[in-house]
This record gives sequence, structure tokens and C-alpha cells, in this order.
Amino acid sequence: MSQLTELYQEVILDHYRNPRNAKPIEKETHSAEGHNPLCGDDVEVHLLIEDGVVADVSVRGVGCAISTASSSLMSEAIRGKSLDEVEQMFERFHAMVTSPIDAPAPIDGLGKLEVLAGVRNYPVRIKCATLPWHALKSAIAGSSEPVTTEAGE
Amino acid sequence: MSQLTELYQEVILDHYRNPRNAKPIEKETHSAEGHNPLCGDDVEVHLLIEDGVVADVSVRGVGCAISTASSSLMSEAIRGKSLDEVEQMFERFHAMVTSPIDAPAPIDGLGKLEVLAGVRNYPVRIKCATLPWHALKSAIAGSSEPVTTEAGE
Amino acid sequence: MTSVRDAVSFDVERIRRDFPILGKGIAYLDNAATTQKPQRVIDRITRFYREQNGNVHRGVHDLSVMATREYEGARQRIAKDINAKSEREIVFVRGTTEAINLVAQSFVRPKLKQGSRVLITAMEHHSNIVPWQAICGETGAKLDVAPIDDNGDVVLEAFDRLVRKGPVIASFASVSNALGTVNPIKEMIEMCKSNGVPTLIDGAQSVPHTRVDVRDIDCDFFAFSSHKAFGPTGIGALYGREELLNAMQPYQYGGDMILYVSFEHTEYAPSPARFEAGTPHIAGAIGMAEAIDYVREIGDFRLHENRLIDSAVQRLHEIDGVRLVGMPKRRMGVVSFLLDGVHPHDVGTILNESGVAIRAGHHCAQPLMHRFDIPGTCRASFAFYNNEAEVDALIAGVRKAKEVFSQ
Amino acid sequence: MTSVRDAVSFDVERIRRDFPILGKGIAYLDNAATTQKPQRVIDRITRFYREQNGNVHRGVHDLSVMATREYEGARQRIAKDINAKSEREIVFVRGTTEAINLVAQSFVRPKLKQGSRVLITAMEHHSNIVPWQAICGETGAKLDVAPIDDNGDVVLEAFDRLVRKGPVIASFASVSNALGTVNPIKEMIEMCKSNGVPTLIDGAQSVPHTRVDVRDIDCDFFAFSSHKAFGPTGIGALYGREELLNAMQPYQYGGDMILYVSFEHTEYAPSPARFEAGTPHIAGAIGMAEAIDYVREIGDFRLHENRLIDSAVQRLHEIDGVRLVGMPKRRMGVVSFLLDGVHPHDVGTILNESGVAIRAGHHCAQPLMHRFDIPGTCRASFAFYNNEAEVDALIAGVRKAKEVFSQ
Ligand SMILES: Cc1ncc(COP(=O)(O)O)c(C=O)c1O
Ligand SMILES: Cc1ncc(COP(=O)(O)O)c(C=O)c1O
Repeated sequence: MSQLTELYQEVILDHYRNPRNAKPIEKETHSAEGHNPLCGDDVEVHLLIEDGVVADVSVRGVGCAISTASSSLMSEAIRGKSLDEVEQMFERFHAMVTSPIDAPAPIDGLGKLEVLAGVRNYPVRIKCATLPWHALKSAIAGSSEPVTTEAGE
Repeated sequence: MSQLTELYQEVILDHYRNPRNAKPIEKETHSAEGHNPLCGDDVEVHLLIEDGVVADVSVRGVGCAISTASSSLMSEAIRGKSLDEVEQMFERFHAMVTSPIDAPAPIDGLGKLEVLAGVRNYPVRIKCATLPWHALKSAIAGSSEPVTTEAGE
Repeated sequence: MTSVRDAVSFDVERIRRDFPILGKGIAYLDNAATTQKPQRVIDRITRFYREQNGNVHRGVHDLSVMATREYEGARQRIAKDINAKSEREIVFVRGTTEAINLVAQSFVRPKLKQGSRVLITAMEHHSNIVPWQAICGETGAKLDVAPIDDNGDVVLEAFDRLVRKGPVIASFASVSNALGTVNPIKEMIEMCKSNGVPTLIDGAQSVPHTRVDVRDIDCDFFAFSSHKAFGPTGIGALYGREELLNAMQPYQYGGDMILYVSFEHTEYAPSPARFEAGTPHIAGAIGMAEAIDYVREIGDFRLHENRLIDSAVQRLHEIDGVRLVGMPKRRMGVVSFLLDGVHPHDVGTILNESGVAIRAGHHCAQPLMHRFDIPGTCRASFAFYNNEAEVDALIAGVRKAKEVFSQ
Repeated sequence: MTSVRDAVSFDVERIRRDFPILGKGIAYLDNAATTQKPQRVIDRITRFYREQNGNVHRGVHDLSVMATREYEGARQRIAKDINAKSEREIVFVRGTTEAINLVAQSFVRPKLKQGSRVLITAMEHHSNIVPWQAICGETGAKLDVAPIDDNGDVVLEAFDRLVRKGPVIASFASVSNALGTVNPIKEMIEMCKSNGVPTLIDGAQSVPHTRVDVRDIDCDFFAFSSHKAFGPTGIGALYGREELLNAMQPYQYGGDMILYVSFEHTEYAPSPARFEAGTPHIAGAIGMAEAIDYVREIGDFRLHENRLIDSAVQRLHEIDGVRLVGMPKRRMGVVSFLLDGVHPHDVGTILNESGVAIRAGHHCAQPLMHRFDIPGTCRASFAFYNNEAEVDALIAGVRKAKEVFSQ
């Protein structure tokens, strides 16, 4: 599999074309926006957090294949998870997409999210993959400032 | 005569040490100041112009040998001259100190002022020699703005 | 270098050899972002540092005199190239952005009050939007935006109408960096002049392709960047009419821009020193002038460039699923496009894998993107050293992107 | 290059060979104006233009990615060198002058009102006077000037007294460019801190001679120029505490410093992007970092420099008719002097004829000249690459000037 086809593999294209959990949710407790000035990607994360668990989630946005697929995959991955688990997932995901390319990517415990490991080979695209995660984190933290990937990552 | 000793010849050093016409004059009709930010030279020209003739003159300032000597020599040269003659002298002086160094300097009609011809070899010092002349011109024109050699020459 | 030759004989393959970065397997089609440098410009910078380096102005020693002569000589060279009346009309700045900020702060801001207006167009680069927003916001002035049509051309009647409202300045690009639109600046300046409205032309995207004559177009200010015109980074020029410059407030304060300083009082020097506080980018100015010399000597490349652009437009247009963004009456340098179902950023990544460097995104023209209701475009932008083989590579890359996304 | 060696083994003759401009018959003693560049820095700039040139940020193609990496890498390098907490505390600017203007406009000006104060010292460079004068004049604030004594040292009690008046900022040089005075900046910053007064250090003249640790000295801002520290022209750095930078207004407006632009509203990026509108001097930043690398690798040259300066001071002092201007407790880089009956400018010309490059004049410190009631001085200023033979040439030149004027 070439790096390019690894990056744009079918699962990703599928989530890009048919993003999951993009419909507004009825009740929400937390939300946040994210921008990636590089691509012009915008993402909105809306959460219903009940008893420390992500009971419902909606992620919407305009973006490139990577950020859209990442948003969609994230929404599936976090649903029903506790905030601790989400935090751990964030760390693991981050570690995977920023891991050095000369060793196998650390994909443990990431499940389906591992399809985004190919982003490692495209440093300039890593922000696309992490944008929804940053917005998620900011939503959970209850911050009202839109997050951005501008200032490094 | 080396270029350096041509530049700093005795006449110049003499006028530097004993500038002529440096005392205030009793009656004046025109005056102007000049600055050369390069050396920090300051010069003040005071004139008594009567019937189109420079009847009295005082030139004072703090400056390098070249600007001080040039001020002093100028004050001697213009005393008693008509404004037309002064204008002509300005042009000639300017032509001399900016003339190309690969031909003899045009010193016609400049009299004692010709001792400043050596300045031609020191482009960065030409402004020192012309500063009092610019102040003179500005005094005659009745401008109240101090002149400066900053903006080119 | 070669002497002036006519358009037909413009030999792009020969010219390419002057640019060390070309021919290393990258089809560089991101010239609107920054251009590559001929070896001659690089050598000139090297020579300055190896042989002529000193600080400018006020030095009595040879290196300082030499550096000053070269620096001021560069100013004269640029003045002559754009047909300014005098080199005192050329202010060295970091680039177009700083030039526009300078005019905004020193010329326009002091004139703004509640209800004043500033006029730009809907296709401006952020550098020609945000400085105006900032000072309008501070003073209660209004920023008017002349609309563009669906082809990406300014609606001249609307522009004229806004000119008649008497803005303190009208500031607009000669060429759009996002669409390639060539604005009819002479006509637009004429509209401004007949209404007494001062003009600032953002020339960042025209200077790399065509020579400007500031007295012919009769603008009041003209701004451009060296790095977009085959010269070094960190330097650019602001042209301004001398009488305007000398009536303006300084922009930055410090050494060299003053005549006299005491703790009570300071007198400012006339232009250009007034606007060049501190040690300038001496090597940059010299390299910038060298780039102009180079470009003037390689012959007339306009026909070559036009053919290349026409070919790119034509061939992109033929690809099913490609939509061109902007079909202006006259185009220079830039082709913006979209590929159905593929985000520009993904097109950019795939083109890069194919060895083609384009830009994807909003091109610092977000309001223009909103106008077309798109998040961004793919932008291929050309310089005289590009060739048809690079258009081939572009086309092949776009087809490849289509293929990757049609799984 | 050589690895770190100790002070004793600093081999100046070997180091001189790294600088192509040296050894061409000019004793270059105008280092406080600008320094010469090692071949390695020149080569680095060449390599950038030949192999890595692209515009930074926002590009998906390799050249843009590479240029961004090198540019941001330079920022990290500088952050590390001065021990900043993070590279986000480093803003690239044209030089010290722009850095001070930035702090004046974006940090200080919004805080000034009638009766506010700004504190500087009597030995500042125009770049650290005029920006404050300008904003004080506009707002009705007062510019306080801490006096210096006849030796050219700041009168610390007076400084402390003025600090207690609660200025909005205290801005002062680490080393005076006109006298060579090394200010006790740690002590002065301490006085400011204990009174809650923010500090800006003009580091233009200390950086070429000694490494700064911004967290150790605990200043709020620190400014310096690359061209005075063996790097290219047109670039410098402003260090600022991140929390201060992010609370500040932008300085210039345009591309890259915004998060989001519409015609109604614009959001600014955090530092450093907030302060770097437009295409930056990419090659300059990279060259600046390379110069730092070079200087850190040549070993400890402080002993060598001190010996040289001591020798120059001593030997000038021995010439009848020479008067040293400034006899500070600690001196770095600079010796200012006067020759009886000879104007500094004439000394400069005669030294130049003898192949010695010094500076003559007010050194952009006119108020300091007034303090000593002199129109200017002759200034010999040293870098690590100067040697005792160049001091010999200086002394010979001064004797020659004496001779010419004793006709
Ligand atoms: C102490 C001091 N501050 C500021 C400056 C201004 O630096 P630049 O001209 O690089 O902006 C200088 C340089 O002359 C200086 O010596
Ligand atoms: C039309 C236009 N204006 C202004 C700019 C800003 O130029 P610089 O980044 O060199 O300041 C650009 C460059 O992107 C441009 O294309």
C-alpha cells in the first residue's frame, strides 16, 4: 500500500463522504468550535455528557477528507465512553499521529481510529486529523474560546 | 601631495582653527540654520543684505574641519557680492566639489575656495563642505526651515 | 545574462538553468506565494556579505560608504524601474503587507473620523483588508467593499458609486492572488482621481509578470514584495508621491529617521529616511534590485506566460469534475480551481506526491471565498520559468487525485 | 566548525579565516554598527534559496513544508539560546528598532494616559528614545530619563527613584552603543520587579558579546538585531513573556496573523503569528539561527575580547591629546574617544585612509552627547574576530590624525 493510498484508504473516504453523527443532537451540555486556518477547516463538536459519560455527540463541519473522516471516526469512538476514557483516547490518538515514521505506529486501544495512522507521513496534515479532538477537549473543558490549530501542534 | 594632505591643507586647518566672520553681526536681514546629521555639524548663517548685496555676514557653528573651514571661506567669499554673484558662486562651488575625480577640478572663478577641491576624493565628506552653502541659500530664500544634508545632495 | 530578446525567442529551458531550485523534480506552481531566485540574485547577496558589508548612512569608512552606495543605488534602480519621479519616492519595507500598514497608519489613520470611509474590493488579500478594518474599527470609519461578479471581475459601476462617497483612500490589487483577475487599474484610478480620492495599488501579484509605470497609471501609492518577484525575502517597496510622503507621520521611530533628537523634542527627516527607522535590510534591497535587473534582461516573456496560463486553464477545464473559480476578462499568473468531491487540501497533498507544488486553501482571501461560498480553492500559479511539461504534471496530478477519490 | 574550546585556546587567527571580508586590508572596528558574517552564515542563506525556498505556513507542498520547518526551527533555536520558555515567546522583527516600536505601540501605548510615565536612561540609542517620545507626546505621558554619571554609569539611586514613580515600562540598554557601559541589568530589573514595573531590555549591544538568559535576568521583553550578531540584515528578535504577548494588540495586520477574516470581523492568532503579518524574512531568520550556532561553537572568546578592549583603552589613553569618553565600571565592545583639536569626523576620515574602519559621530545617541557636551565621539568597537594588530592599526591611525592636524 503506497503512503497515499494508506492515507486515503476506503474507510476514510467513506467517513469523508458519509460523516457519522453529523445531525444536531436534541440535548447538549457541552460544545466547542475548532478552526484550522491551514485548510480552512471548521468543526463544531456538541456533547451530551451525563454522569461523566458521553451520552450523545454531534460533530459537524466543512473540511478536508482527513479532518472530516477524523471527526466522524471520533464521534463513533467516544460515544458511550467515560471522560477518562476519552482523555486516554485523545492521548493515544495524538501519540499515534505524531509518532516517528521509522517505527510501527502505536495503535493499541485505538480500534477503528487506527486507519488514521497514515497521517504520520504527512506532517502538514496532522493538524487536520487532530482538529476535532482539540475541539472535543475544549468542549469538555467548557472553554468558550474557539480552538485553533494555528499555534503549533 | 597625498589626497589626505590635499584635503587637510594648511589653509583649511587655519580656517578651521580660526574661523573668520564668526562674530555676531549687529544688523541682519536674513538667517538660516543647517544640520549635517552625519557629523553632527550645526551651522548658522546670518546676513545683512542691502540693495541686493551681502553687506555683512556671520557664520557660526560646531563642526568638522571641512565644514568649519568651508563656512569661514564662504563668509569671506560672499562678503560684498551681489546675490547673483553669490548664486553663481554656489553653483560653481557645488560643481567643483562634486566633479568627477578623473579630471582636473573646475576651479574657475572660485578664488580661494579652490582649496576645498580635495573634498571630491571623499564623497562622504562633500556634504560637510556644502552644508554652509545650503544654509546660505536657505537664508537668502528666506526659508525658516532649517536645512539638512540628510536627504541627499 | 542574455540581452533583450523578443517574445518569440524567449527560451524558457535556457532561463530555467538560471534557477538552481528548478529541475530538481518539483513542478513549482506556487509562484503567487513566493518565487524562486536566480543564481545571480543569490550571488549578489553573497557578494554583498563577502565584500561590501557595512552599516548604511553616517559612516565615514569605505565599507559603510560602499554599503550606502549599493543600498541607495538599489533604491534608484527601483525608482527607475517603476518610473517614479525620484528615488525619494521609494521606501523600503518588509513587503507588501508592511507597505499597506504604513499607508494605513501614517497616511490614512490621521484623516479618519466617525463616518469616514475606506474603499477596497471584494477580492483583496487579507493584507489589504485587515489593516483597514483595524483603523476603521478604531476610528468609527466604514470599510466599503466594491463587489465582484461571478467571473471574478470588479463591478465597475458599483466601484464608481463607492468612489463617489468620497473615501479617504481606495486601495485595491492590480491582480488578484486568488483568482488571477487583472483589474483595470488605470480606469479605476481615473475614477478615483476625478473624485479626489487617493489610491493605493497592491501590486504584489502584477510586478512578477509585468512592469508598472506609476506615473502612467497615476496612483498615489504602490506596494510590492521582492520575494514574489524573484528577489530575497524580507524586503519590498512602497512607492508614494513625494509630497504625500513628506506630509505623513513617521511609521516607526528610531535611528536614521530623525534629523535631531533631544529629550524634549525630535525632528523627523524627509522621505525615505522618515519611514526607515533602524538598520534596514541592506542585503535585501540590493538583492531586490538585482532581481529587477535580471528580469529586465531575459527578454519579453509575456507571450510565453500567457500561453502557459491559457493552456493550464484549457486543460483543467477539459477534466470532468474540475470547476474553474474565476473566469475574469483578463488573467495573470493564477488559475484557481476545484475538483468535485475532493477538498482542495487533499488535492494539494496528492499533487505534492506527484511532484507538483500548488497551494490549497483560502489564499489569505477568506472574504472572497465566502463570496463564492467555498472553503478554498486549488491554486496553480505561474512564473516565466514554468514550462508546458509542468502543466502536464499538473494535469496528471489532478487526474490522479480524481482517481484516488473515486475508489 | 570547531567544537567548544576553553578561553585560553581561543584562536583568533583561525576564526578570522571564517570571515571572508576580514584580512582584506581593513581593520574593521565598527562592529557596534554592524558585524561581519562568517562564510557559514552566507552559505546557509545560499542553501535556503537554492534548495529550500518556499513560503512558510499553510503550504501543503514540500518546499513550503521545508521552509516552514527551517523558519520555525530558527525560532526554536533562538528561544533555546536565550532560554525562553517556549518558541512562542520569540517574535521575528526587522531588528531592535522594530522590536522596541512593537512593544511601544502594542504593549505600552494602550496603557498610557495623561500623567503616565515611561522610564529610560540617559545613554539610550535613538531607537530606545524616539518611540517613547512619540507615544508619550500623543498621550500626554511623561518620559523620565534616569541620569548617568561622568563615567557613563547609570546613577542607580536616581533610577530607583524613578522606578518608584510607577512607569508603565522601563526600557534600557544592556550595553551602551556609544560608551560601552555594561548596565547592571539584573539589579535594575530587580528594582523594577519589586515595584511592578515591566521591563524591556535593548540587547542590541550585549548579544554580540555575551549570552543572555532571559529567565535568569527575568525581564519582560528583550530585543536584539541579527546583523549586529554576525547574522544577516533585516531580521531580529523580540522576546516577550507569552502571557504578555498574547494579551497585546497586533502590531501590523495582514496575512498569517489572523485566525479568521470576514468583512465584519477578524480574529487574531496568538503569538508569535499575531505579530508577524505578511511573509516574513524567512532566509533572514534561518541565517540568524545559523549565526548563533556558529558563535556558540567557536569557544569562549570573552577573555580575548576583554584583553583587546583593555589594550585599546590603555593604548589610546597613552596618546597625548586623547580623551576617553566614558569610563564605566564594566565595559563591553566599545571605546569612545576624542582627539584634542580634531573633530571626530576628521579622525574617522584619516583612520579610514589608514585602513581602519571606526565610526565618528553621535552614534544615534544625541542626548548622551549633550550630556557630555560634545558633538560626537570617535568610536572603535570590537568583535571576537578582531586582533591586537588591528589595535596597532587604530593607534597608528590616531597618531597619524594628530600629525596631520599638527601642521
Ligand atoms: C543600543 C542599540 N539599540 C538599538 C539599536 C538599533 O538597532 P537596529 O538598527 O538594528 O534596529 C542599536 C544599533 O545601532 C543599538 O546599538
Ligand atoms: C495580492 C497580495 N497582496 C498582498 C500580499 C502580501 O504580501 P507579503 O506577504 O509579501 O507582505 C500578497 C501575498 O501573499 C498578495 O498576493
